[in-house]
Amino acid sequence: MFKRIWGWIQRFSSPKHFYSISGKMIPWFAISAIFLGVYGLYMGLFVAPTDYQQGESYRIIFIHVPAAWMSMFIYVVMAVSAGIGLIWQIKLADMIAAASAPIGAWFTFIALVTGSLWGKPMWGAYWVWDARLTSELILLFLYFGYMALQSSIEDQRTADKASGLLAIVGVVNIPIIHYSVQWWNTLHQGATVSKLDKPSMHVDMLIPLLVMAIAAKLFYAAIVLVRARNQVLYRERNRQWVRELVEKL
Amino acid sequence: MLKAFYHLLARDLRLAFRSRHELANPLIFFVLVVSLFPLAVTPSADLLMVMAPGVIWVSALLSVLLSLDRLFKQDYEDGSLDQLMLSPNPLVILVLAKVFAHWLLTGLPLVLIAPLLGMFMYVPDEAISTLIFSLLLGTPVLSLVGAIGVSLTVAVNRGGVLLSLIILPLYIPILIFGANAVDVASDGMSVRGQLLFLAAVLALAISLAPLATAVALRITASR
Amino acid sequence: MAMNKRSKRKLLVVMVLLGISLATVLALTAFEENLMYFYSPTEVNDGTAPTGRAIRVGGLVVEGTVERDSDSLLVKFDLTDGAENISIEYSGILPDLFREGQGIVAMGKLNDKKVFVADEVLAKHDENYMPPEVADALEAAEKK
Amino acid sequence: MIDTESGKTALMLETRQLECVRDDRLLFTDLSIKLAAGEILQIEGANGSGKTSLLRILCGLRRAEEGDVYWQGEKVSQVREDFYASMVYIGHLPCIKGDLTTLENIQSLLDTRSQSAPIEEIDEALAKVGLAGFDDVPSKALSSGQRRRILLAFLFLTKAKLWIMDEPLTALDVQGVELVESMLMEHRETGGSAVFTTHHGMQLPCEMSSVTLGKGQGSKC
Repeated sequence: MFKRIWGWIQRFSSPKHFYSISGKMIPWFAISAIFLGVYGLYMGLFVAPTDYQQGESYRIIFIHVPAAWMSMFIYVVMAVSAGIGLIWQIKLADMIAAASAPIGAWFTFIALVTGSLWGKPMWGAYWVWDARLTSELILLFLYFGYMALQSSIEDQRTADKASGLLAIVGVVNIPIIHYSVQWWNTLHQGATVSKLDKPSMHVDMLIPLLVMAIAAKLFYAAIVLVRARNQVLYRERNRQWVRELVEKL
Repeated sequence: MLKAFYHLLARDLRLAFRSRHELANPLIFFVLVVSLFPLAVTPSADLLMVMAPGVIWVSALLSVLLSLDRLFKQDYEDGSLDQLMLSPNPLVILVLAKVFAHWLLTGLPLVLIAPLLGMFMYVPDEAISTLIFSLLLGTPVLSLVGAIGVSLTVAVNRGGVLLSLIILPLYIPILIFGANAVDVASDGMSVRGQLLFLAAVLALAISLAPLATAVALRITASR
Repeated sequence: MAMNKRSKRKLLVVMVLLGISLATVLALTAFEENLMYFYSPTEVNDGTAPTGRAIRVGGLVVEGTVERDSDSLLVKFDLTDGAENISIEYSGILPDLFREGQGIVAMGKLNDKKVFVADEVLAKHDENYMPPEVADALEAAEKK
Repeated sequence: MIDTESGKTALMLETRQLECVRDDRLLFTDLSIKLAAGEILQIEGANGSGKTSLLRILCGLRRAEEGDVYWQGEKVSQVREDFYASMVYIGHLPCIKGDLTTLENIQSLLDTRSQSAPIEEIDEALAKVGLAGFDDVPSKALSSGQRRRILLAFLFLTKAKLWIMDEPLTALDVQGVELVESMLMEHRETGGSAVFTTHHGMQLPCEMSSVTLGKGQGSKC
């Protein structure tokens, strides 16, 4: 039984099989991401009611919050697949991890930029050492560290394993960092009561937010598959099946 | 196992004392950086007192970071690291020995000289003991976590900047709690919480960082 | 070499687990400490709370003590934990949920006259949903 | 497979379908080697054909892309501790600390293996490799050939059954080469086995198996 599952996993994770399967999946993810994204943005920017305190400027949360969620989600995905790659020697997992990092970094960057744009009307300054913004900034540094290590080791397998270990160490550290920053922040200026801390959010605002969050996840799925496919082609460029594929073009 | 720990520790200490001039470098760096601040900002006691915990802690952090190279670089370059990995003893124990030696040679001197720098920066007398304790609990973590980073980057040419890039974000909790403990102690308040937290991180780092370092070394050796 | 490979590995695993549990115990003890510098009015009056340092106090707003300055945003009110009262001064816009009898947490500093000068006031929904720190403070005061 | 009676034909090291890839390049695949007690194996091949990688895989420093290495019939990863106690690897790096004396270098190398040797024995070994009287000289004062000789003394003192050596003749003079050859012969006589690489072409007055790596294929001659 176990052997059969293991065999199945290995077959699915073989680069060739992944290449053909993912090629069929990408359009679905991409189309639904675009559809949901447009719908969510329209609902969020034009239909959702104006906030009673922050007026129109709160609408940035429809981008900021999904981006912030994604930044953490992708880091965890990265660490988990790096762990799978490290323990079970599945190359595909390493490729997914490597393909995820820049996407995660971009989401983190977007969360930071929109967060500080939101900060201007809310706090009167673009940058405030708010606990969330600070955590995001450190998360961005963690992504940079991963990518720097990945690109500075020549041998691809070694690079995957080394940066994978770093991602895992980072994931152990994230709760500690998060707690430290939060605690440091409450000590210095008091927790900022942001809209989302309250359990209730008006349903007309909540739905577009959730739609945007799902759209972001689908977008990530599409992009990570595209990037991982590129990795597969590049890394397997000396294999027979890739050569045949190229000749067909 | 204990024997292997002791032998490696003794070897590293002996090696360090054979090249004593290098031994003092991190310490001098630490003192130098701290004394740059009064020159750069202003030597007014009020301002320095506010900045002192942060300045001393950041300098300690950078000083440890610069000395991390010493941990595995030489052993990597002359092949001794391969021999360590082919030892019948658990690599984790050997890593612990090397990290402990590193701390004795860099962290401990920083702890010992810190009171002097505290005086330079007008840290109130009642906070000096907190400064020592926080460094005593925090600097071993810097060595332990740093070891992971060095073992990942030891094979990379010019890995110095890369090392800081991957290690500094992981140092942030220690910096926050260490500096804050000194800050709070200057106001004459209890810092039990901060010190306990630093001790917790130390316990966690001692248990997990050598494991991660051992894995990292195996990855690096697989060249 | 007295130990074989398996017992060595077991010993290492046990040590790691011990280390992690020690870390957990230490961290939990640390959280019990007053890391947030949160004090109750009783602690303010008996001198446990320091002056001139950013701290937090929590309790209920005493009925009928809220005075609003007519030409500025200055508000004065008393805070109680059921046993002792302290006075609080705050200059700024109070949260919508701020009412008399309401549970609040205030950030700020104690001045020399034992008046708490708040930089920020956070209100909680009602007494039944107090933040745990307020509830603990109230409970501790009742026991005295 | 394992003939325990004579000991001489007992299988020591074995690889099954080994494959090695470095920097996206396939160095060798389907490489199966068998090494019995008292057997000496020479790995041949051009620069970059994967000789060093193969040795590092054999001693467990590097992971093979495919296949496994077996020590006395069991996977090395299962019996790591036994394997490391009976194997010694000498890479092309010196492993010598310039700040330590010859004696200290040997002792710290032995310590790493959880071994120790009485001073007389170490002196004897040093005499054997032509370093008598150098025991308290800091190694940085020695020539690179002399440093290689420290390693040879260490090799001798480990009493390991299996020697894995990467270019053992590097930096050695004619006498040094002869020394290595005589050490190998002696080692073989006592039932030890060895794997080594060299492009100097060593001539041992005994049977020697060899494996040639190259063109992406390893083939046993």
